[in-house]
Amino acid sequence: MSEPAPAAPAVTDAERAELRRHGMLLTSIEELCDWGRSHSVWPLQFGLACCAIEMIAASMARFDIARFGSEVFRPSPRQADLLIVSGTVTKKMAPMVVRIWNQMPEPKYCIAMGACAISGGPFKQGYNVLKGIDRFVPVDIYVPGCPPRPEALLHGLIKLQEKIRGQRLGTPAPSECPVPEYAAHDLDPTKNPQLWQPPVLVRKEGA
Amino acid sequence: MSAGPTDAHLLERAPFLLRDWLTHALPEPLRWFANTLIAIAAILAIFGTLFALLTLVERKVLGRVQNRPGPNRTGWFGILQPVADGIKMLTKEDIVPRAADPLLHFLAPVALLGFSVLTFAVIPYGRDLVAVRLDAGVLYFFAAGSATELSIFMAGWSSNNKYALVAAMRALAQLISYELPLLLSAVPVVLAAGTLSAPDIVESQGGFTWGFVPHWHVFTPWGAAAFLVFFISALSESNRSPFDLPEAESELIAGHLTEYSGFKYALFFMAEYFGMCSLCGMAVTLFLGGWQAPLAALEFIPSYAWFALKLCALLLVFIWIRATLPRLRMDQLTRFAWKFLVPLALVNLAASAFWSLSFGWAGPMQALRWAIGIALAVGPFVLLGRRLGAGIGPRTYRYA
Amino acid sequence: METTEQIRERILASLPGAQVSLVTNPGLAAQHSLLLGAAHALQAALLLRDDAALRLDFCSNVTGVDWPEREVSEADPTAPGGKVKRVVPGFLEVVYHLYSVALGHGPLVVRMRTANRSDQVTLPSLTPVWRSCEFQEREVFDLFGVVFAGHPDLRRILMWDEFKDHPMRKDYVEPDDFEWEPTPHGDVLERARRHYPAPARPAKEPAP
Amino acid sequence: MNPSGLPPLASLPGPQIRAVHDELHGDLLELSMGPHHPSTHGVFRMVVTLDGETVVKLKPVFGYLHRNHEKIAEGASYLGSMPYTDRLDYLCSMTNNWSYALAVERLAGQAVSERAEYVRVILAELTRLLNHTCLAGFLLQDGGASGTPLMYAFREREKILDLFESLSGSRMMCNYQRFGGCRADPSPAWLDSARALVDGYGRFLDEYEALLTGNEILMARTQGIGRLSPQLAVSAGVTGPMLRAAGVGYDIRKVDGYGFYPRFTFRVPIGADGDTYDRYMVRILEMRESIGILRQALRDIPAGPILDPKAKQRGLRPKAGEVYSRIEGPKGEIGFFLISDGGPNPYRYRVRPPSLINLTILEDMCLGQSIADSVVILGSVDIVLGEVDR
Amino acid sequence: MLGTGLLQGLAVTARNFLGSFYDRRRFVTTQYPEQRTALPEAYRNFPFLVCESADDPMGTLRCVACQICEKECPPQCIYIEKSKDKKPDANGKPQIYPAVFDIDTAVCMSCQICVEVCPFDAIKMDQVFELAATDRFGALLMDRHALAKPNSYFQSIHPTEAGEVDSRLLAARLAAEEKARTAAAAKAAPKPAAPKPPAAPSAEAPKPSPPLA
Repeated sequence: MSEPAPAAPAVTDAERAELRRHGMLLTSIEELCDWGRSHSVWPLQFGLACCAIEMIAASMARFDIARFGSEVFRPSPRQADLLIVSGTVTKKMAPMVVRIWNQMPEPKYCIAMGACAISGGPFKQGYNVLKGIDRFVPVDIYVPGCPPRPEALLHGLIKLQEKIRGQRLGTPAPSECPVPEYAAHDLDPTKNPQLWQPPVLVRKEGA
Repeated sequence: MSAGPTDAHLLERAPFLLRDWLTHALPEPLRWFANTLIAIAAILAIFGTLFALLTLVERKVLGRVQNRPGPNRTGWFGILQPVADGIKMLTKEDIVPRAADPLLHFLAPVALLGFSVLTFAVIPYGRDLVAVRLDAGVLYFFAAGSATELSIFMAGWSSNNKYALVAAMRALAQLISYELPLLLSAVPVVLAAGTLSAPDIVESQGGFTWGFVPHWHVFTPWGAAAFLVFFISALSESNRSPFDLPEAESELIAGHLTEYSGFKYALFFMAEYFGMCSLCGMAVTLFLGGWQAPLAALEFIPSYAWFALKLCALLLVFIWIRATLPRLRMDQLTRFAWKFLVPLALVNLAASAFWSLSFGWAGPMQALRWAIGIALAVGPFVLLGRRLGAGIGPRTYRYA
Repeated sequence: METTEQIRERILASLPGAQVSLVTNPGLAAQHSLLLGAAHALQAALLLRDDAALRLDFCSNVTGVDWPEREVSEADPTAPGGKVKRVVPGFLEVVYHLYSVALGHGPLVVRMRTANRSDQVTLPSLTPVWRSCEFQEREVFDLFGVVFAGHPDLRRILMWDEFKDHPMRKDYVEPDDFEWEPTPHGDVLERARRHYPAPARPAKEPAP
Repeated sequence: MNPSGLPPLASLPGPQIRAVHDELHGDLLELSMGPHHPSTHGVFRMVVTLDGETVVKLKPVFGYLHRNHEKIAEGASYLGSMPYTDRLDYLCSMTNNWSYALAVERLAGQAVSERAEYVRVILAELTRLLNHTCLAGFLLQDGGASGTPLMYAFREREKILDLFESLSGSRMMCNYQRFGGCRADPSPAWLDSARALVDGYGRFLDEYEALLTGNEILMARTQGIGRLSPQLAVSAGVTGPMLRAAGVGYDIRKVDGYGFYPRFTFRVPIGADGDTYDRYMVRILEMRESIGILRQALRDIPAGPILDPKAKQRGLRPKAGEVYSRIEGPKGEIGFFLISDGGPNPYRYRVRPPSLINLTILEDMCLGQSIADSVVILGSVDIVLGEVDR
Repeated sequence: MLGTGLLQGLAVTARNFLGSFYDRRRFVTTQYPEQRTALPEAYRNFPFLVCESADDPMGTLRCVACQICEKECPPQCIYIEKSKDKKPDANGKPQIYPAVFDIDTAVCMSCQICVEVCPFDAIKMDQVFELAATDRFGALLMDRHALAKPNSYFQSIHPTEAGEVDSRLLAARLAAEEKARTAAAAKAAPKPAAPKPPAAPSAEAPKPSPPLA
């Protein structure tokens, strides 16, 4: 995802902060939009595995994700803003996850919750396990843990809100990701090369 | 539109004074037009705000019932949460599925909202505070209200989604089943008041027995039963739990809303809340004395405040019920309507007729009148309830 | 419950000619098992279920085991002290654990073996006897490749239908979906080398 | 001895004949519910064929969470598989741990200390409370309640998880049992807080039942829905509360008497109708029995070592052989089948997943019911996909 | 009568609604991030490496790169490379040290098995869980610099366990010193077969003896 360099804003952040200090509220459509979006992140009601239970726990009384305005777990992807990939994505499941992602309307965000969603986690050795959802779907926030505590998910959500607040309007995002297909031995393709470039491979030969 | 009560005190007259102040500069023929526009704008503004607040209050009350605070960090105590939701909805991508019927897909939320708003026209919000004083206001209300379910069908059909289609079917079945008890439960009130005009029905509920029991219809045996039927049917008409079958998320994802995103979805949401508000408003009008104060001593509080208070109380009960009850099944829903509510409403018609006929009974006959009235209301409830609940009940268990 | 040996006798008494042999379990649990020949397996299973003294009406667990071809060296019968190497042909095995709910005993372990691991992998399905085998036999079919004759709905259950391999077999080769792994242990390095034939650049040096 | 009171199995029941639809009724609607669906409890998928709203065919599709637990375990050490068992039925890691530890102990001939046996019983029964409470919440969620029962369930679950966390270090993935005992010794303070929790749990159950059990809507939604006959239940290998709700009093805690369960007095509730309501009620009654077991265990727990320091954990190489060992998990019989070839990792490692096998008769229970009921029936089966697909 | 069960349920929710305003048991929310529940001492999230001093974490790591944890780690998320040279540890004894010690917290399953198998008390479980990041490789793949935390930190999060570890290490050190003294004494008094002075623990074959001797 290469973002075009945002045009220099008419009022710099420093100037804005200065004005605020003097009791003057200067806002822009952009700021208002980002504010609204960041406080109304509706997750998709979509549980995959163990982490889904902690995701549910995060929406329950002890942790109460509702305080952030995010308790509206929408069952239909059309009304959701946030895809929390909460658990192991198997190869059998991966096309569905990508399809769900494609069905969500822009602007949409993705949190990879837990080790499995980030990298395949403890199950990464498995033949049917996708080694990280970021091979197919752009991920905004990674929340590590196995499973992450509900607080860790809330922390991830706060981070996401911060990220949304820093976004510029009109940033083009890849809205549709190609859906992989089932093949005889593996998914085809095994990754979305536009999203996923493996980092430089190994540190030392012959370890 | 009347000129407003002239004998009442200032607060009571405040809405009219405000209106007249706004339009007094206009020439006479335009003034009527402007007055109407102002009424429409006021209703939209007030109920729009109420909708926004209601979403927040619902989330907060649900939270409190569930031992948690609910939204509380967007603005002071989360007061700006609906604003944030609105901004987000407005700026969200609008998706129309390729296989959908784009025109109907667009029209459904618009029509739904339109019909919901129409119902606001005839509800008396205060003394002489009614947008359109229709002679057949109650009839108009039910006609406009029942059109909303057709929009749900439109939405379900045009989405070209299986879940939405099933939801559309359910919406139709629900419409047919519950329109009837809703109407039938309103008929006794019309009988008693002798008018179809909503403001006149409220007027007819003025006055007090022994100085403290208001003459609201709900305080009569038939009125209580009719109120119950009306209230349950209203829950169903506004697709609220436990009758929210068209968007039963545990089986039909989001039902007719499955393919709606962005602001169209928000429109549906808004229309649903508008429908809820207008039905509660009608319940208040028909049974709870409308804008009448519950005590003569409290009549100094302006009438519209009483209406608002009663409306909010009813809405809270709606939310409370939603927080508690699971959902009925489709066949149970229709069975409940046809085998319980409709007979109850019909018997209740007789009960109210008896009540009207026995109007002149006095002294010991008054006690008899009450006894017969209560028997006519409670008896069918118990008997029908027993038939409805046949075969289900608590069980005892044995141990190996 | 009767001993496994007694149960074997009981089956043989009712089904003369049936192939039933005893497989002893050398482990501490000593759960010995009966090896049923495919020809009479269904009748034997029915007998186990319906026999008044056994009534093994509850098939708890069905699973497959892959025994690939292996080489064993054993004492040479011709030359004392010498060893000969012999190739034991591989086979697939299905193991059933039976209990009796009615009588509260169990488990009885029943096994069936295929002739080889490639083309003769058909065994009779015991789903008609115990409904609980339905999904578990499908799973054995999916992951091990045992074909159950008489199964009402033999499809892949865990992997997708287009999948060709039987991943629980010992010789299953995982697809080369290696792209990057954070912890380049020896075998991971090996996979990396296979995946990226070009010489991998020496990567991130340890930070100072 | 006939604990079940079952009629003898005379004929061959076999799989039921699937309903055939009459073409006069018009088109059938095929609906694919899942793998992303609000009430399939994860990534389970049902391909449902509907006549109106009546289910005429239902095919479950699995494997969307097949994460190769067995294959991974066959390449891992015996100890290394223990944390993976947490992730099977991720609501009940303690009982999974126990079942696996028991299997390895039987394979390796490892004795367990007395205190550890008590701790295991305590944790298993706490897990049962947790699981059944959550199940009732999820069931009502499937029935359309807007979260409130589930919230109350999770409120209590958090209290149990606090206990688990302060003992094992993790809320869900406890990884607590070891071969020959348990990893950490519960302190007296821990036992006191467990006692306090158990004392308060009965009161919570009373409130919970006031909200749910007498509710007419719940009764109407569940009574007579999804009936399961005892014959079919036994034949289909259904275990746990589902089997007992069908009227078969088969509880492995009683039948096998593993652990120290014979030392405790408790009763096994059984249902009469085998419908969804019975499945719900049996679990509620089981919770009350669990409270009794917990009271006894917390009263009698002896002092002593929790883990034999000589018990081998790392580099365990059991003698060649095989074992199948099972316990009564909250969802049913959770068993482990291990074959050792004397090496450091099991030659064959198999989990008997109660959730998967209990689903065998899902179609039988759902046929002829409405689509809304099939969701509730699925909820009453109590599945966790981590275990169904492994 | 029809509806009594419903009314009972409504009463329960009403009680909870009202209770949430005054009863702490009916208002259980911990308002993270401002409020936090105290984590229990046993809580574990990801491993960290114990070093003796916060000033020189790399020089005082307890880890001697024996690679047991790397082998035992069930999800294989630890990667260790031994150093070619030896560095003096906290006691000045030359030891092999980990030239590379990486833990991929995006893979780690928090199972604590590395802690259990470590014979040197060098790796322990941390309690930091606020690790959400936008960058998977930059933030979640931790190297030894990010992993090293001083013993004082360990004492602050797991006081009981740290106390046990410290007393054990101290006892071992005293025993080793005692042994060294007797060995030195034995060396001073010439004998036909003098015992060899204790050698530095070889890093190839890790001994269960404590490393700080």
